[in-house]
Amino acid sequence: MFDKVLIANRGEIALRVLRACKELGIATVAVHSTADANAMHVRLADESVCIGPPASRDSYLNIPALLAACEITGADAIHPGYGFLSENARFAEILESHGITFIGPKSEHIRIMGDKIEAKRTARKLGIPCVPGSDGGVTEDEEALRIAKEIGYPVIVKAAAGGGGRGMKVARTQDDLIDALQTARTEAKAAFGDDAVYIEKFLEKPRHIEIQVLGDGKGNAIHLGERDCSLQRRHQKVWEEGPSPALNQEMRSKIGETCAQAMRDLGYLGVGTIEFLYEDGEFYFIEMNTRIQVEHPVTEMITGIDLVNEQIRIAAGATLGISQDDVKLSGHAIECRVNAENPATFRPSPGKIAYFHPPGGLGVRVDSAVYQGYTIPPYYDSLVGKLIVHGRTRNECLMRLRRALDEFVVDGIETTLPLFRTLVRNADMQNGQYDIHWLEHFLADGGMDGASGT
Amino acid sequence: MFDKVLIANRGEIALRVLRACKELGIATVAVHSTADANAMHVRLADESVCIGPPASRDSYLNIPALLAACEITGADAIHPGYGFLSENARFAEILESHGITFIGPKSEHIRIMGDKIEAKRTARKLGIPCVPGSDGGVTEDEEALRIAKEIGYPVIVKAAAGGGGRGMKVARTQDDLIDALQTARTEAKAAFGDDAVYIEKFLEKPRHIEIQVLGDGKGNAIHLGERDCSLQRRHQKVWEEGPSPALNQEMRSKIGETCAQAMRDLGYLGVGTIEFLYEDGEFYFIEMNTRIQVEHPVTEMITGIDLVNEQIRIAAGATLGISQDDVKLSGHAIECRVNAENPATFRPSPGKIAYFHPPGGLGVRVDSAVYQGYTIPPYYDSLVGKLIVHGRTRNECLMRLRRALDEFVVDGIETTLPLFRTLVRNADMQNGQYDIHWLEHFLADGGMDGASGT
Amino acid sequence: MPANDRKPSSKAQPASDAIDTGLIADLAKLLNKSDLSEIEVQKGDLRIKLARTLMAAPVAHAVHVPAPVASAVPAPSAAPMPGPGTGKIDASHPGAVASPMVGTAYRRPSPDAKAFVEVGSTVKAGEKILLIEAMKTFNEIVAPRAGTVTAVLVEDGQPVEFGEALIVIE
Amino acid sequence: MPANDRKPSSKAQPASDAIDTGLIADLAKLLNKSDLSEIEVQKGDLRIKLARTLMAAPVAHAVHVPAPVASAVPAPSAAPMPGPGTGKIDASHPGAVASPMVGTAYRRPSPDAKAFVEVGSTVKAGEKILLIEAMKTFNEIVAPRAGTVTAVLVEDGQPVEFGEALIVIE
Repeated sequence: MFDKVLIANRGEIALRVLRACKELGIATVAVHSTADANAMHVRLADESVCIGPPASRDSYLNIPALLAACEITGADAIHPGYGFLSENARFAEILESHGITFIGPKSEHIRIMGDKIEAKRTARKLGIPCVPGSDGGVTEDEEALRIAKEIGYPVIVKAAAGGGGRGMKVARTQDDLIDALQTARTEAKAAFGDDAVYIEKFLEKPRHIEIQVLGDGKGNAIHLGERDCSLQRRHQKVWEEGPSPALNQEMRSKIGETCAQAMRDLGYLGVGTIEFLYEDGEFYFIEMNTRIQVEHPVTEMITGIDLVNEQIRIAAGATLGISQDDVKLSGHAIECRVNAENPATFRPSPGKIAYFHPPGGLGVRVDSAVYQGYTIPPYYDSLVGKLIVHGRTRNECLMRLRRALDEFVVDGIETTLPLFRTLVRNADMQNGQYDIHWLEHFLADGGMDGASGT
Repeated sequence: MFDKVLIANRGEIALRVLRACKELGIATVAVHSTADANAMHVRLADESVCIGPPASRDSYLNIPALLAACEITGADAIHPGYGFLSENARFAEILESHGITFIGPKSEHIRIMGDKIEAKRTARKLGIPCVPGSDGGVTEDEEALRIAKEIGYPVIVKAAAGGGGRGMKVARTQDDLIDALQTARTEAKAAFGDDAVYIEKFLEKPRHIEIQVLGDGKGNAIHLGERDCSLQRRHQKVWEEGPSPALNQEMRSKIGETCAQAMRDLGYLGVGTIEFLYEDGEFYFIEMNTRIQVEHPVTEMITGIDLVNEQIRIAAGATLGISQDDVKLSGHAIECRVNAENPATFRPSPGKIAYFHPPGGLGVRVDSAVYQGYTIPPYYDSLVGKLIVHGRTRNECLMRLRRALDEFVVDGIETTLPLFRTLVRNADMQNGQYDIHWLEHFLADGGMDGASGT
Repeated sequence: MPANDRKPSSKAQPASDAIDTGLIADLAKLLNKSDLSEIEVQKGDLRIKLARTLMAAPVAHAVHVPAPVASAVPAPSAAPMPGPGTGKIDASHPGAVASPMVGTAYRRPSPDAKAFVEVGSTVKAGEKILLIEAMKTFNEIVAPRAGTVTAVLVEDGQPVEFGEALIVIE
Repeated sequence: MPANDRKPSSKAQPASDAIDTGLIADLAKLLNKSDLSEIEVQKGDLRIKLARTLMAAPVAHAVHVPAPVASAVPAPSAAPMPGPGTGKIDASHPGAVASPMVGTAYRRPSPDAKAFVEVGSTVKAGEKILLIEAMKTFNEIVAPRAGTVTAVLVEDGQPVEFGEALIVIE
């Protein structure tokens, strides 16, 4: 096991990692920018080192400074948290060459999954379901019609050279498709000077469902069920829950086992998340995140497994001690990302927290690095904390979430707490009937108009 | 189900009940003394009624005021919490005669278990193990020797008319016993004018182990494992944990099933706790508490069952929905009672809380009704809050407790947090090697000398 | 200040010569725990004065204490408790008669009778002014002193809390 | 207390003749620990009054932010980070040269060489004053302006943080 871990991150995830280290009896080094000198994890760490000015590129992304901090403190491993350097393959390699353990996957796996095309190719090779379509450009209408028939309508025609929505057409029938091909080719030619197009299945109201995996790099790997992160705004997850209201046990086991087997074949090491779009009973690979995720507590609450603890132990060379049969999903969990933002306009609201009172009691967990008197700096993300609630059933979880949200007090800044108080009382949310577009529509329809953040 | 529950209590248990009601969708009425107008549960309740001045006898123990509060608010049930009127059989009867449901057992069971002699007689009849001894006065040495041989040494000889330790002698051998009988008889004669004595098994280093039971009053009852509450000071529990470090699965099932069967035979309704002294593999009944207990969260954390929720549902007439096979103990939980007291002298320290920052993260639960700026009144108990920590193993639980205690900040008053920070680092506690005398000895030996409460 | 009396007289000699910081510490604790702004103690030639400026901070905190968000926990449509502080006059008013119990207030002995008192009525000490019903029992509330009724703060049949102001007699 | 030493035999009249600074210190401690704004003590011809202006609450709160309890989280026996604020001079000093990086500071080009600068040295802008090693690389730290070295705040081989004061040039 490591003697001393340097935490190359900030905010709630730095505190999360610090807690895991303390519980493993590992000494901790907090590194921080000048803006974070008063952060809670800095105060709680055994040692702290200021590594640079507020700008992330000069501090939290500053690899030489992190290495120097390891050197002067004698840390033998770095936990990168999420964001920052957590999916930087070069950083993992540099650490390796300096004899410092990167608490994360092998650098080759970070690199593969960081490249969209390579990731998809690898996923397909490993038997992970991807969006079906033509494997390359389609020139003949006949071929297009055959492919569309194979994958089923609706399909989307995209310019092979395209991007930004130009040269993209949705076709719901054969007749549509003939038109769409022509229009797309014309637009593609005009926009990119190349009329090659390809065809893919079009998903109208997909959900975002992701599978949590855990492997030891020695061929052992398991899945820990899914998280449903369909509630998004501008591709940012807002509310995550598990199990998904849309899956049954059979579907869960099937996609889970597919992912676990893929990780066994890959020899994957550490925690990872395989993200899918899901529609009409089918999964479509989006990408794989090769790090701990913001929403990992949802999985911890329903499996009872401490993911950061496992991540550290495996990085230190331990063999996976949990078999697939040991993983029992119990009850339901929901996570709300409470941000320092206006709950209607989402305008950031950094500043000093005048009063902070988190909710408590049975089934309530708060992962937050703020405290009363703390000032949220304007340089980084706006996450105030995560409220995670567990119940024996989804309904109990929703009722508990409601009472916990009503107890939560954050004064001095605006937060998105009012958004969640509204969502937990919404019939669609209560019924689990939402897709990745639901929140944007809800907000566009004035769902939060006039709400204030206090 | 009830429409509106009046919570006839204060402090953290009032908040605990309020949370359970909110999660069940039941409206709440908080009643309070003038000293508790600013209490958290008063602020969070749907309605509140001031029922009297600070003195408990005029407010929280004032039955006419509670009935009047039910009348004017239309509450159809009262939850008594613990302490106050929770084990008052007459109160339960009065409520019944007013058509208000008492959320607790049938009044006859409260009455039986509230009478020491009747409780023991009932326990014995139900097959619950009691301290073995002569069933009445012993006059012949020969009979005394026979009984002592039967129950095993050491035994204690007590004056039948006695009390306060006078006329009590411990005998470890046959020879001891002859002497002890003579001395005890002489002392008893001198002290009480009656030389009748009786003999009981003497426990030298017992643990306090209690079994949580739950019945629906219709003959269904289960047990939810045990809590070890051996860490006590002046008969007040300080640290409670479950499962007990002293029991194995076989012993747990055996005593648990004995208790569950007894509750089935009794037709017991609601939550209850059967308390035992435990030594050398044997259990000895002390008493039964016919209410929710302070340390109930320990059981909730290892079973995943919300005891207050079940208590309310059963009081409303529901049938027990959990079978004994559904009860699976998972991991380990420890509760620390954080009091507003000096951690070395235990002198109460009421007053204003200048800063309050509870710990968070995985496996950490805080049940507390205080908040920053709240003033702990001097009229009631000194409980600031309960820190309950869960881990997959006892060791993980201890490590997590350590880090949670280190995060916990309460300023402005003295608290017993430093006591727990010391205990969690103590080898005996870590090894689970403590009996009901351990803490008193630890303190007498200067274990906390010089500690301050901040 | 009785605080000084705690010193046994046999020790009075040294105590009066030295400045007893323990006593001051006790007084300071007392002051901090209380709402006082000043404590002054004088005994013989010894005089101790403690003061503090009460800041607005505690008041500000009162705003921030955990409370249900208005939109999140809808108040019951017909909250039976007006509660102290919602009316303009509360029990701290010098002429206020506070309710000695929880119950339902009645202003007249029977539905058709006229009210015991109205604003402007002159009352003698001990005169009936209200009834409070609790558990089917009517409890007489009498004037604690003679005077004129300047305000009646309860409606007929209104639920009242312990300590709630009922009537003002001045 | 020299004042007392002059009268070793006279125990009868100490407090009134001497100004008991220990007492004042105790009172000051008391005042700081409490919410008090003023303490006044009078004994015979001795009168002590302590006062302070209570600042806005947030200042007081700064003391209370979550931090590990000293006894609970033992500081590493040889904490490599002195950290800003532990020395008397920090980077806010107008003449301070702050470290531009994390690393290990060296005062001389090689173990046997003499130091680049000492207190009292006169330096030109751009003149080498220190080396900071990070990742086996020695980075030259040069004087940002001309002046006289009035303090050297780092030892040879001492780890330094970003922004930590290294040397003062005035």
